[in-house]
Amino acid sequence: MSEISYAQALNQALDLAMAADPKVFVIGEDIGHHGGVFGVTKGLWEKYGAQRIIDTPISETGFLGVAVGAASVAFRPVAEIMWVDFTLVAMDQIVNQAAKTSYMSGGRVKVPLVIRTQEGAGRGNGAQHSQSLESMFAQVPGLKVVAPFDPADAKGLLTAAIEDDGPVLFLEHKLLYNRKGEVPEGRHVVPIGKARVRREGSQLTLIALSRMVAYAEEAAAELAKEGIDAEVIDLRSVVPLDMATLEASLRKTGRAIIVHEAHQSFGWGAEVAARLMDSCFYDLIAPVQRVASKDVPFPFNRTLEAFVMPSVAQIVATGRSLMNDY
Amino acid sequence: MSEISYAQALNQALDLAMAADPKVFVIGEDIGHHGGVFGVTKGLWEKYGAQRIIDTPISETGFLGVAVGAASVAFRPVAEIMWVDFTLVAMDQIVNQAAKTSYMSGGRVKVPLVIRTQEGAGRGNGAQHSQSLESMFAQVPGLKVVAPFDPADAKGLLTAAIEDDGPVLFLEHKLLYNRKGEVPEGRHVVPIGKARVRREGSQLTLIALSRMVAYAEEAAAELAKEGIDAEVIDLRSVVPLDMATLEASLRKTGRAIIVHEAHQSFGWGAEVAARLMDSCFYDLIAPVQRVASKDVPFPFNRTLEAFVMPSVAQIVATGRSLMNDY
Amino acid sequence: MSQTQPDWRIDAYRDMVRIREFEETSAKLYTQGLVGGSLHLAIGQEGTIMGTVGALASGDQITMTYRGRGHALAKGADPFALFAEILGRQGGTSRGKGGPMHIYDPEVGVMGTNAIVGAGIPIAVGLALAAKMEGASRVAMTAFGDGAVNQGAFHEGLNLAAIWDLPIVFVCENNLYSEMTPIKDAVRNDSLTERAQAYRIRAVTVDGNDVEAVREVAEQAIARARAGEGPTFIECMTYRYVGHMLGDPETYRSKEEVQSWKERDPILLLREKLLREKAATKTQLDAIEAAAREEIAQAADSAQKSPEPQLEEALDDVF
Amino acid sequence: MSQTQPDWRIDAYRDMVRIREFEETSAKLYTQGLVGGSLHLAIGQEGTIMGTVGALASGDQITMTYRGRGHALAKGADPFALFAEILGRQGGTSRGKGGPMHIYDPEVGVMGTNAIVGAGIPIAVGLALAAKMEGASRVAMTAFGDGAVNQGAFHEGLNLAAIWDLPIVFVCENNLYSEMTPIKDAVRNDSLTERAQAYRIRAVTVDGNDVEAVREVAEQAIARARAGEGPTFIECMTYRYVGHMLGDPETYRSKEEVQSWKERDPILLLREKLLREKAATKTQLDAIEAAAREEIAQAADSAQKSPEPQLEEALDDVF
Ligand SMILES: Cc1ncc(C[n+]2csc(CCOP(=O)(O)OP(=O)(O)O)c2C)c(N)n1
Ligand SMILES: Cc1ncc(C[n+]2csc(CCOP(=O)(O)OP(=O)(O)O)c2C)c(N)n1
Ligand SMILES: [Mg+2]
Ligand SMILES: [Mg+2]
Repeated sequence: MSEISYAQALNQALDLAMAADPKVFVIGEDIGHHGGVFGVTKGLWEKYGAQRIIDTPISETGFLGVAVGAASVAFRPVAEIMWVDFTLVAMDQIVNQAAKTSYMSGGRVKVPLVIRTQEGAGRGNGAQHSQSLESMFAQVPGLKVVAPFDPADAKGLLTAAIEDDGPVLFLEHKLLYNRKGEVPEGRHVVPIGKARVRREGSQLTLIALSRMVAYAEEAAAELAKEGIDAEVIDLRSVVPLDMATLEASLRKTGRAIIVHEAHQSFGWGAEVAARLMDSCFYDLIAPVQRVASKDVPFPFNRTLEAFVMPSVAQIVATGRSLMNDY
Repeated sequence: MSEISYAQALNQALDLAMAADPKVFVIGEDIGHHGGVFGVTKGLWEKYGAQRIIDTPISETGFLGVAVGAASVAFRPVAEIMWVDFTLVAMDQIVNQAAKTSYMSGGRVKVPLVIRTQEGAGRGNGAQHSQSLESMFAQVPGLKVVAPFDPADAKGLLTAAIEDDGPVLFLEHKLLYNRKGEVPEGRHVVPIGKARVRREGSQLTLIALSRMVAYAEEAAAELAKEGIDAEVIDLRSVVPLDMATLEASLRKTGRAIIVHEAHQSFGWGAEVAARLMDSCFYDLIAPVQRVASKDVPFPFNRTLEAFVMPSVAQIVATGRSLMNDY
Repeated sequence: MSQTQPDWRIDAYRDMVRIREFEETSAKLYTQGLVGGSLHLAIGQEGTIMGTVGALASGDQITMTYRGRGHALAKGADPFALFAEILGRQGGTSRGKGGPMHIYDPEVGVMGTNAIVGAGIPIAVGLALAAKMEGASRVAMTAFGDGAVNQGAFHEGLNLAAIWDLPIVFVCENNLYSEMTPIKDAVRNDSLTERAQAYRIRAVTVDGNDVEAVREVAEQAIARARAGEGPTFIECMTYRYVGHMLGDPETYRSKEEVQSWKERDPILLLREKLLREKAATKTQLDAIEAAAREEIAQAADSAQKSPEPQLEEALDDVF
Repeated sequence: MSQTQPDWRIDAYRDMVRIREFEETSAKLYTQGLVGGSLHLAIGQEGTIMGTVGALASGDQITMTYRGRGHALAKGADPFALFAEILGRQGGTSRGKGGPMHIYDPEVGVMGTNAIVGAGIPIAVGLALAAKMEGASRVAMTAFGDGAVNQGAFHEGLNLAAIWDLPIVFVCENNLYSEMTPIKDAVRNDSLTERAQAYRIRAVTVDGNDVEAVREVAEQAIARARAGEGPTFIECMTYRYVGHMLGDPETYRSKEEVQSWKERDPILLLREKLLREKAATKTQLDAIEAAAREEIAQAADSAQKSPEPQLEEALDDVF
């Protein structure tokens, strides 16, 4: 174990995977000499060369297609889309190609591809650089979707994603890259599709993803001061959804709040809520609540942006009302 | 009123809108001389000429961008994307441009654009030509999303969409084009964001969209034979969601099944279920159920395809179980 | 001119006949309602297919379009498995789950037809990158229509192949129409080679119905790719006799135009040439045709008798 | 050579200075933490901006990139509203909701900067189509970088403009880098005009730091567009002195390279020429500079003092 940043943890995962398997390569914009705009690929170009750390022109459809092709003949490309907002210029290669090839070929062609990108608001980047699109990808059969919060999970999930035989959307968060944490040295795998209980509690379950886990933890600490005992679960993977862990918690607490940065309406929180209603109908003391971004594009002005995003105060207020009103 | 097909109803809406407003034009592939691969634009090229019925090369990003540009200077383009599956090559223009321009410009540039396309499975078209993607678009603030089932609504909603000052995703269904119905002559407007109760019932609410409304109606007829009195609601618009109509029904029935062709997980049914749980928590006799496509790409084989899609039998069985098990 | 031997032409003749038979039989099955969705036939384009795909080695790999069962046959796919696929049977190339627009047969290098115009192009560039990274001598080829050159994926794919000097051959099957749109409405170019030259990719136009001419340029392109000399773009001028898909009313072109192309039918042209040059006798060619017909008929027959997949199979192969 | 009069050069000089001042002041505000997100400056590229956008009439319309506040100024936007926007204030061009990457000012023809590379190109083609459909004489212009030419939207947009003969000018600001990637790693071309010629679009390369040279080709292109003679592509060779965005460590280029471009600074070049040709005196130009500085400083100051939007404003303008 050593204390390193989220970005360094990702870098370690890439480095170890590349050292272990010559079929792993990284492809994207400004990832080589420059080391990636968020520094995740730093030093890899020097170590593995331009043949395996491949800088591309601004051609997301082109290089994702290239990655799909190489993956279909047993390479394990890790493609970096600089901002998740740019996946929208390459959705066909993600949704119609990468995600469907295994099925359309009757399982004869696998696409072990990782698409790394970063999402999230909170930096004043405006409407085209602040989205959280995990709910869009989650709808697509054939894609796995993960979004780590803590550095150890970042390393472990990226390793699992690279070793997975199908396409994985790997969503980092622009405001987590500098977050530090204890990270196991050497190869470290965290299985895709497993949520993690970060704080145990008996009265209220907070389910969060990516940077919102920090908000949930803060809210839990606040609620504790008011005598409300909240459990905090880091979902980690949106697909597959670890319903067993969520249900176990709900059976205990009877109340849940889902927290995500994706827009509230039609976001993944709705799916979790609908499933929990179904499986824990008689356990629910109150309707499952969601605290998520308001249904508007992200405004540039920082005050407005914060107003549109979920807040710790909102989680706390929602938790309080779940305890008092039901 | 006259009995015409869904395709003819759409054609009338386009024709009347073009006759009434010189700013309306239609743009897409094979829509001119050929009249569109599903025949919706038939006769319009002859009537309005190649200047207003604009055939394009296979360049969805290009011509949607063109439509956004023209819309931003007060034209009212109706862009046809031949199959909804192809929106994926042009998602940036839909999600980052059309949907966000009004907001990003502080309301100074409006984009009165209609994107017409068709979705749905059931014709053996395979994984890349059978998707229902309305839940993806529903997540995007700034887009309205409608999907008419009956011919009169097709005409009325398309008219409303063209007259709307923002971008509207208008989703037709490939297996509804030949469906006939009574359609008002002359200008006919159905407001966006209003569901329609097609059959009143007291015990169970069936909420469906597009072609699945027919399935819900068949299921309701079946259930009636078993003495179960189901209400059938055609949602018509996914965004904005007409929760008032749905809630009124739920308060009465206490039970609901949502039926959609989009994949079940992370589909719009989850949003409806989550909202109903929240607003009708104490009215719910049973958890809101979903009957939707299984979470796999659409297989080509027709038997498998039918197995993956929702079925009348499934709706009936789910209804029965809601009545008996809760 | 060509250094190729007569024997390959006999083989090409056989395969062109096989492809035509396959397509015509498919049309019959479709008309009988046995094939779901839409069916896009390559009848008339066999010279282009055999001239290009026929010039590849068995380890080489291809991607192509919804109009691509012929390419798969040319690359060595089993006609039974292809028929089984378009009939949605368990023995199909994709176990009946892909259908006519989604043909994969990785063992013979068929890495996918594609129902999204242009999408197979960057994927093939990825196959070529993989070959180069492995230091393998194999080559990638991707076939697409004249309409595909207007799609972003074409543009991005060609530029990447160019800057990375990849072992790939781009085959543009210019049949003068994209669906119902004539090429003159879609591009300003006299020749689509202009589009490839924009990336500094070597480009040539060839009579796509003259299989020998196509084969010659394809062999050069493949040899160069194999030698590490980068990509080539080949525009093959050809024509489809049938509509864009079965059921197309074909109001966008005249019967005379179709007829004039049929007079330059690639199979006919090769047959006449083989006879004229005495490279084969009429008896020989007739025997080849009969055998091809027989093979295809039997494959279609067996496929029709073969089992459908089990329902549970709908749920596997997702990831 | 040029038939233009000295007066426009004086105006251009003034506007180039205004743009530079605006950008440098923006950098200061950003460094003070007053601007959110990232900031991409056009310092060094003023010759290209004024040569192209400066040649437009007031009714003409433009789209451009995240590096586009200078273009907006050149088109007539108010520096106060631009500062207010990058500071997120209510008086901003988008009421503080757009930010530096999303500048719209429809009254002066600024139809949007764009944070997605290439996306503004087909949108501008749509502006041109609208002009043509209205029978209006206005022209569209779209400015983008050398990196944008590799994006699908570029390709699709240019082809549509070509086949429809639209009144548009494509301005490629070739500053030799896309973010940290040198152009030689992104394309094989010696000149990006090759890319435009692929669609049969008239194309020319010009010294982007020589505002007179740029203006001359831009005027011709605009005149042709206005006369219904279709699109033109102009490649302007220029350079940004600052990193891709503020904070860019700039390890991809040498100090010498930057210095060599500064010696050909567009403002300096024009100043020297005006003095050499005695089209203006040093006193005149100094006065212009002082006035520009004063104007920009005041605009920035007022903007900083102006109010933020109300919270509820976050919820309007969605549709
Ligand atoms: C992105 C996309 N847009 C539109 C279509 C619908 N479509 C299918 S085939 C076709 C025409 C293709 O023409 P071309 O590339 O010339 O190939 P051909 O069919 O002539 O072989 C079109 C428009 C599609 N499949 N994908
Ligand atoms: C589709 C897309 N991909 C990547 C980016 C990230 N990005 C922003 S600017 C830029 C470089 C653009 O270079 P160029 O077109 O030369 O314009 P310049 O910045 O030099 O003016 C990149 C890669 C983006 N904004 N959009
Ligand atoms: Mg064609
Ligand atoms: Mg540049």
